[in-house]
Amino acid sequence: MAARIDVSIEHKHAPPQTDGRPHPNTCPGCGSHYRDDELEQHLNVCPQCSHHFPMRARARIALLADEGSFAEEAADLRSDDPLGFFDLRPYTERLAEAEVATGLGDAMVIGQATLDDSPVELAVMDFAFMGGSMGRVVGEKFARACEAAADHQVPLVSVTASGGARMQEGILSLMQLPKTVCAVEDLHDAGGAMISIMAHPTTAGVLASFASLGDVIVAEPGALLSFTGPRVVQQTTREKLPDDFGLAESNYRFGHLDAIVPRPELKDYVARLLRLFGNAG
Amino acid sequence: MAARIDVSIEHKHAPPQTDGRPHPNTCPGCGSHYRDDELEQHLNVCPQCSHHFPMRARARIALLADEGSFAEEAADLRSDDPLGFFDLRPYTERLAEAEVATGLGDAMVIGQATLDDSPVELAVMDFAFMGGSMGRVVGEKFARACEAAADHQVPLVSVTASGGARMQEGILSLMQLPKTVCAVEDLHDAGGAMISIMAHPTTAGVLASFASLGDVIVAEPGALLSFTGPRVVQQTTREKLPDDFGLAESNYRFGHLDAIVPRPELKDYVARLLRLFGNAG
Amino acid sequence: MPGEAEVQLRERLNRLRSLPLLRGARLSGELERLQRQLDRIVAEPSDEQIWRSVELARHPDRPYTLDYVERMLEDFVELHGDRGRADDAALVTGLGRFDGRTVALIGHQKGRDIQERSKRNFGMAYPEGYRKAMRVMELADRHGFPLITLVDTPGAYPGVAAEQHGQGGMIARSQAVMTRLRSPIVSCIIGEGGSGGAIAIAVADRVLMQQNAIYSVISPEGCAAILWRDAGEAQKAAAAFKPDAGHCLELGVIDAIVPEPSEGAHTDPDASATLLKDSIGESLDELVGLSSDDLRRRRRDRFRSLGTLEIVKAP
Amino acid sequence: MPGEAEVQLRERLNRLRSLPLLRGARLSGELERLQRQLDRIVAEPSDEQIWRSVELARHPDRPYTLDYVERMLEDFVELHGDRGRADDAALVTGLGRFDGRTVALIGHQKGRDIQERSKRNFGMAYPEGYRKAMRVMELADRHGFPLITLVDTPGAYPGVAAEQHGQGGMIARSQAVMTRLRSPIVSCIIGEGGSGGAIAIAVADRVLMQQNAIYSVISPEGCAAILWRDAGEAQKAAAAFKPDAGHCLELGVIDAIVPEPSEGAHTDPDASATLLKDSIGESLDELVGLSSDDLRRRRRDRFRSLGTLEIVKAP
Ligand SMILES: [Zn+2]
Ligand SMILES: [Zn+2]
Repeated sequence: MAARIDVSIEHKHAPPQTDGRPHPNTCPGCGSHYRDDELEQHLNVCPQCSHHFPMRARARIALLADEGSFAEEAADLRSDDPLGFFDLRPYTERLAEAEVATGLGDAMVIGQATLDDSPVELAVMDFAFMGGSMGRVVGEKFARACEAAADHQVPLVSVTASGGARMQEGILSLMQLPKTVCAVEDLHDAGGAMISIMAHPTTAGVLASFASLGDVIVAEPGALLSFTGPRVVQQTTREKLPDDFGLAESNYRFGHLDAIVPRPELKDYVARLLRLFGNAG
Repeated sequence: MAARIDVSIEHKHAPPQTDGRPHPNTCPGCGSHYRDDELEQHLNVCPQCSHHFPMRARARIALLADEGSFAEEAADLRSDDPLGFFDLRPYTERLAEAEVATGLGDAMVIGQATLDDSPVELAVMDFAFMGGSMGRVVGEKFARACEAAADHQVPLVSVTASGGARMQEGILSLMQLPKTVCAVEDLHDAGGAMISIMAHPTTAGVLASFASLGDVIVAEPGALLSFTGPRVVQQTTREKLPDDFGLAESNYRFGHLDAIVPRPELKDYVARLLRLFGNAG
Repeated sequence: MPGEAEVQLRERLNRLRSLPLLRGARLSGELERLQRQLDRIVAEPSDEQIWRSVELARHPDRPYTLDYVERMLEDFVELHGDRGRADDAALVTGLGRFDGRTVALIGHQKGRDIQERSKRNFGMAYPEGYRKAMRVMELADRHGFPLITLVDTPGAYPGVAAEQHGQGGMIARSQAVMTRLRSPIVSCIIGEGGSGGAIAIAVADRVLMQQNAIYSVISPEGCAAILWRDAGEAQKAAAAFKPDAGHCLELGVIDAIVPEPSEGAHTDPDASATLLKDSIGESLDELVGLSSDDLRRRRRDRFRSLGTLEIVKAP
Repeated sequence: MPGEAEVQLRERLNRLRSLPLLRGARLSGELERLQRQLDRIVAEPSDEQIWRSVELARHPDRPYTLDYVERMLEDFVELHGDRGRADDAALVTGLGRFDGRTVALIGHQKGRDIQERSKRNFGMAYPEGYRKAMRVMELADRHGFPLITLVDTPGAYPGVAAEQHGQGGMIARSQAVMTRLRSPIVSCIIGEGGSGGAIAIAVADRVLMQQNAIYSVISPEGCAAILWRDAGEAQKAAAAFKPDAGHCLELGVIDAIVPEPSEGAHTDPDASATLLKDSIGESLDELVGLSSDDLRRRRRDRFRSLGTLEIVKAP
C-alpha cells in the first residue's frame, strides 16, 4: 500500500484555464496545482490538504488489486440506443465520444483480482464516462460481478462514482436500480459479502440501489453522497443547506456510513475486511 | 358495541377526599364527578371530555368478548417469593393483599373468547394488581396465551396497563421481557397474529417487550406510553418535557402507533382486524 | 399495415431467436413476453399523445390511492408510523380485503386541496415513509398477505432532512425488502411514477400501468433542464424519453396496461376503480398458486433480465 | 458443611423431581442446569459482599468493552451508524477475529474521562444505538458469524428524544431480532447489567457474568427511591434484590460466572481479558456445532422456562 509521500510541489496557485474553469489538477481545497505525475504518485490526494481528486477506474483497480492480478470481465459489452434518444446530440454519438475519451466501454469495469492475496471480485465505476451514469451496461456488469462473486465464493468490492441513472436510456435506466438490488440479494442468498466504497460523487440512482446495500459501507473523505444533489435541493425547497450537505462527513454523522477511509489507507482497510469475510464460522 | 350516550351528570366538581387526593371517580380532564354505575355505563370514559378512566381486566374482557364467550385459562397461577424480598413489608404480604383487593391471582387475565363471533385469545392486564407490574406469573400467563393462540390458530389480543417489571422478583422480573418476546416470536413463527392495545399506562418493561411487538399496535387516547416515566426523565436530564410527553398522541405522531382508538370504538376496530387476520391468502 | 411498434417488436423477436443466449437474459420468458406484447400492442403514440399522458397523469382531479382504496378494498384499516420517527402521510399503508382475500396495501398519496397537499407533501415521501412501507411489507410477508402497491409520486422528497435521514439508502433497502418478500406483489403506476421514489415500492411480480400514467427516470422538466438546459423544453424531453404506458410496455418494463375511461381516469373514478380492480385481481389470481421460493425467483429474474437484450458486444 | 445456596439447590432439585411437568418448563434441561450449578456454586454472598460487587461493577477503572476488544479480537473493524439517523457511541459494534473465527461484537461503552463519558453518554444508549445493534445482528445472521455481546450500562438513556424515538419499542425489537438469529450468541455482563438497556443485547445462548458484575431490573438507588422512598437506602435495596453474580447463577439467569483477578477486573485488565476470553471461547465451542434451528429453539426455550418453576398453583 502506498504511504503518504512528501514531494516538492510545483505550480502552486496556478491561474485558471482560458475557459474560466479551474484546471483539473488545481486543488479545490487549497488551490495547490500539480503535474499529472505528481498527483498520480499521491493517489490523486492533495499532499497539502488531503483533498481527494477523482480517480479513474483503472487507477482505482491498480490501487486495490495486487499487481497483475486483475482479470477483466465483460469488457466487450456496449449499449445500443433503445429509445433512439436525441437531445442536443444523439445518444449514440455521446457514447462513442465517451469511449474514445476514456478508453472504456461504459462507466463500470468489473473483474477478478486478489487484494493482499485475498481473492475478490471488483466492480469499479468511472465518473469520466458520461458522469458515471448507470444504464443497462453498468447494471448488467454489476449483476455479472455479483454472479461471479457468488460463483467463486469471494467477496465483492464495489467502488462507486456516479451522477445517477443514465437518462438517455429512459425508464430502462431506472430499472437498473431493482436489477442491481436483485443481484446483491442473490449474492447475499449465496452467502456472499459486499463491501461498498463510495467515492465522489455517489448520488441518485446508484446511491438508491446497490451502493447502499453493502455489508460494510465506507466513503472517501469529502465525497458527495446524496440522493438529490445540493443544487436541486436548494432550488426545490429554498432551504438553507448546511455547509457539509450530503458530504461523507455528514453521512457518517447521520449513521449512513461505517467509516470514512482516506485513500492511502483504503487497501489495508479493505484487506482487513476481506480477511474477516473470507473467514466465516 | 356501546355508543356514546348522553346522561345527566351528578356530583360535578366534587370536593377532594379527606386524604387530599381527588376521588377516583373525579375526572382529571374536566373535574366532573360520577357515580360508579355512571362511569361503568360509559365504559369508564368521561361523557363530558372523553377522558379515559382506568378499566379493570374483567370489565375490559366484558367490553371485548362476546357475552358469555370468555373461558379463563391459568387462573390458578400464583407467584411465590423467589428472593425472600422484604422492603417495608414482605412481598408475600403485598401479593396476598393485592389478591384480596382485586380478586385476581396476578396482574394479567388470559383466556379464549369470541369477539364479534371471531375466535380470539385474550391477555388483559389489570393495573390495580400491584400497578400492573410484570413478574413471573404475568410472563408465564402471557407466554401461555401465545401458545394457546398458536394451538388454536387464532389471533392474540393483548391489553396492557403496567408500570413495568415487578422489582420484588428481582432479576427474574427482567427475564420476563425476553420470555414474552420469545413467546411472541414463537406465535409469529406459527403464523399467528398479535394485536396490541396499550391502555394507560403502558411503560417500562411491558412497553420494552411484548406490547411493542404487535402486528398492529393501537392505544387509548391520553394513555402514557413511555419506557421511562416523565418524573424520572425530568429528574435525570433536567430537560423541559413537552406537554404531551409520552402520551399516546405523541407516540402516534412519532410513528410508534398505528392508531389511537377511543374505547367506545375499540371492539369494532379489533373485530375488523380479526376479520383481516383470520383471512390470510 | 403494421405500426412502427409492431415492426420493432417483430424485429426484436427475430433478433432474439438468432442471438446467442446472454447469461441472465432468461430468453424463453422474454420471447413469450414479446409475443404477448405483439398481441396487445397499440399503435406507437405520437409526441402529442405522450405529452397528453403527462398532463393526465398529473391532472388535479385524477383519482389518488385512497380513492381507489375505498372503491377496491373492504374493511380497510390504515396502518401508521415507521416505529422510529414519524408517520409520513405521503405514503399510505394498510390492510384490507380484496375480493375476499386479505391484502396489504402501500401507495403514494397526493392531496386534493392546499391543506392536504401540504400534509401529504404532494405525494413525495421522506425516508420515514419508505421505512413505514418496509414495515408493512414485512407484516405482509409474515402473514402471507399479497401486497398491492399504487405508485403516484413526482419523486422522493428532495429536502435537507430527507437526505440526512438517508433517502437514497432507504429507497435501496425498500427495493431489497421487496425482492425478499414471500408473498405475491402487484404494483400499478396510477399517476406519476417518478424515479427512485416510485421504484422503491414497485419491485413487483406484476407491474401494471394505467393508460395515462407516466413512469420515468426523471421528470420531463428535470430532463429538459439538464439536457436542453431549459426546463421549458419539457415536452421535447418527454417525447425523447417516452414515459407513456405504451412505450413502457414495449420496453418490457410493465406487464400490462390498465385501461382508463376514454377521457381519463378523473372523468369517472368509479369506472377507473373497476378497471383497476379487475386488472389487479387477474394478476393476483395468476400469482397466488406459486410457492414463495418460485415467486421470489421469478420476481428477481424479471428485473435481472430487463433491458439485457439490447446490450451488444463491441465489434 | 453445605452452604445455604447449596442447600437451596438440593431442595430445588428434589422439588423438581417430584413436581408435575409444567408446560414450557423443559424440566430435563433444568435438572441438568441445577446439577451443574451445584458443582460450581460458591457460598451465598453476604449483604456487604453484594454491595462490594455494586461498587466494583461501577469502578471508574473497570475495563470497558473496547478494553476487552483490543485484548480479545484481531483485525477488529468498528461498524458505525444505524443507517437512519445517527451513530450512537454508547454502543460499540464491529467485526473481528476471535480465536481464528470471525465474530460480530456488540457492547455498551462507557467513557474513561469527562469528554469521553459525555460522548459515550455514560454507556446509556439511545434507540439509535439499539437500531445499530440490530443492523449488526442481522449482518452476523446473514454471514453466520457468531455474536458476542458485552453488557455494561446503567440502563437505556431516559431522555425526551430517546422516548420520542421509541426507546421501549426498540429494546423490544432488539430482543426479538436476537430470538431469530441463526448464529450462536454469547453474552457477558461485564459491569452494570442495567434493566431493559441490558437485556436488549443479552438474549443469548449462553449468558455469562463477571464475578463482580451486577445484573438487575432496576438500579439500587432507583429501587430504594421507590420502595423505601429514600435513594440513600441503595445498599439495603441491593441486598434485597440481589444483583450479584452468585444469585443470578443460583436463579438460573446466567449460565456461568467468569472469574476476575482477586481485587477486581480493574486491577489487572490483561488477566481479566484472558479469563473472559477463555469463558467466551468455551461457550462458543459448545455452540458452533448446533444447527441454526436448534440454536434458536434452545435459546427461546432457555428464556421461556426462566423462573417458571417457582410459580405455584393457588391452594
Ligand atoms: Zn489541496
Ligand atoms: Zn372529563
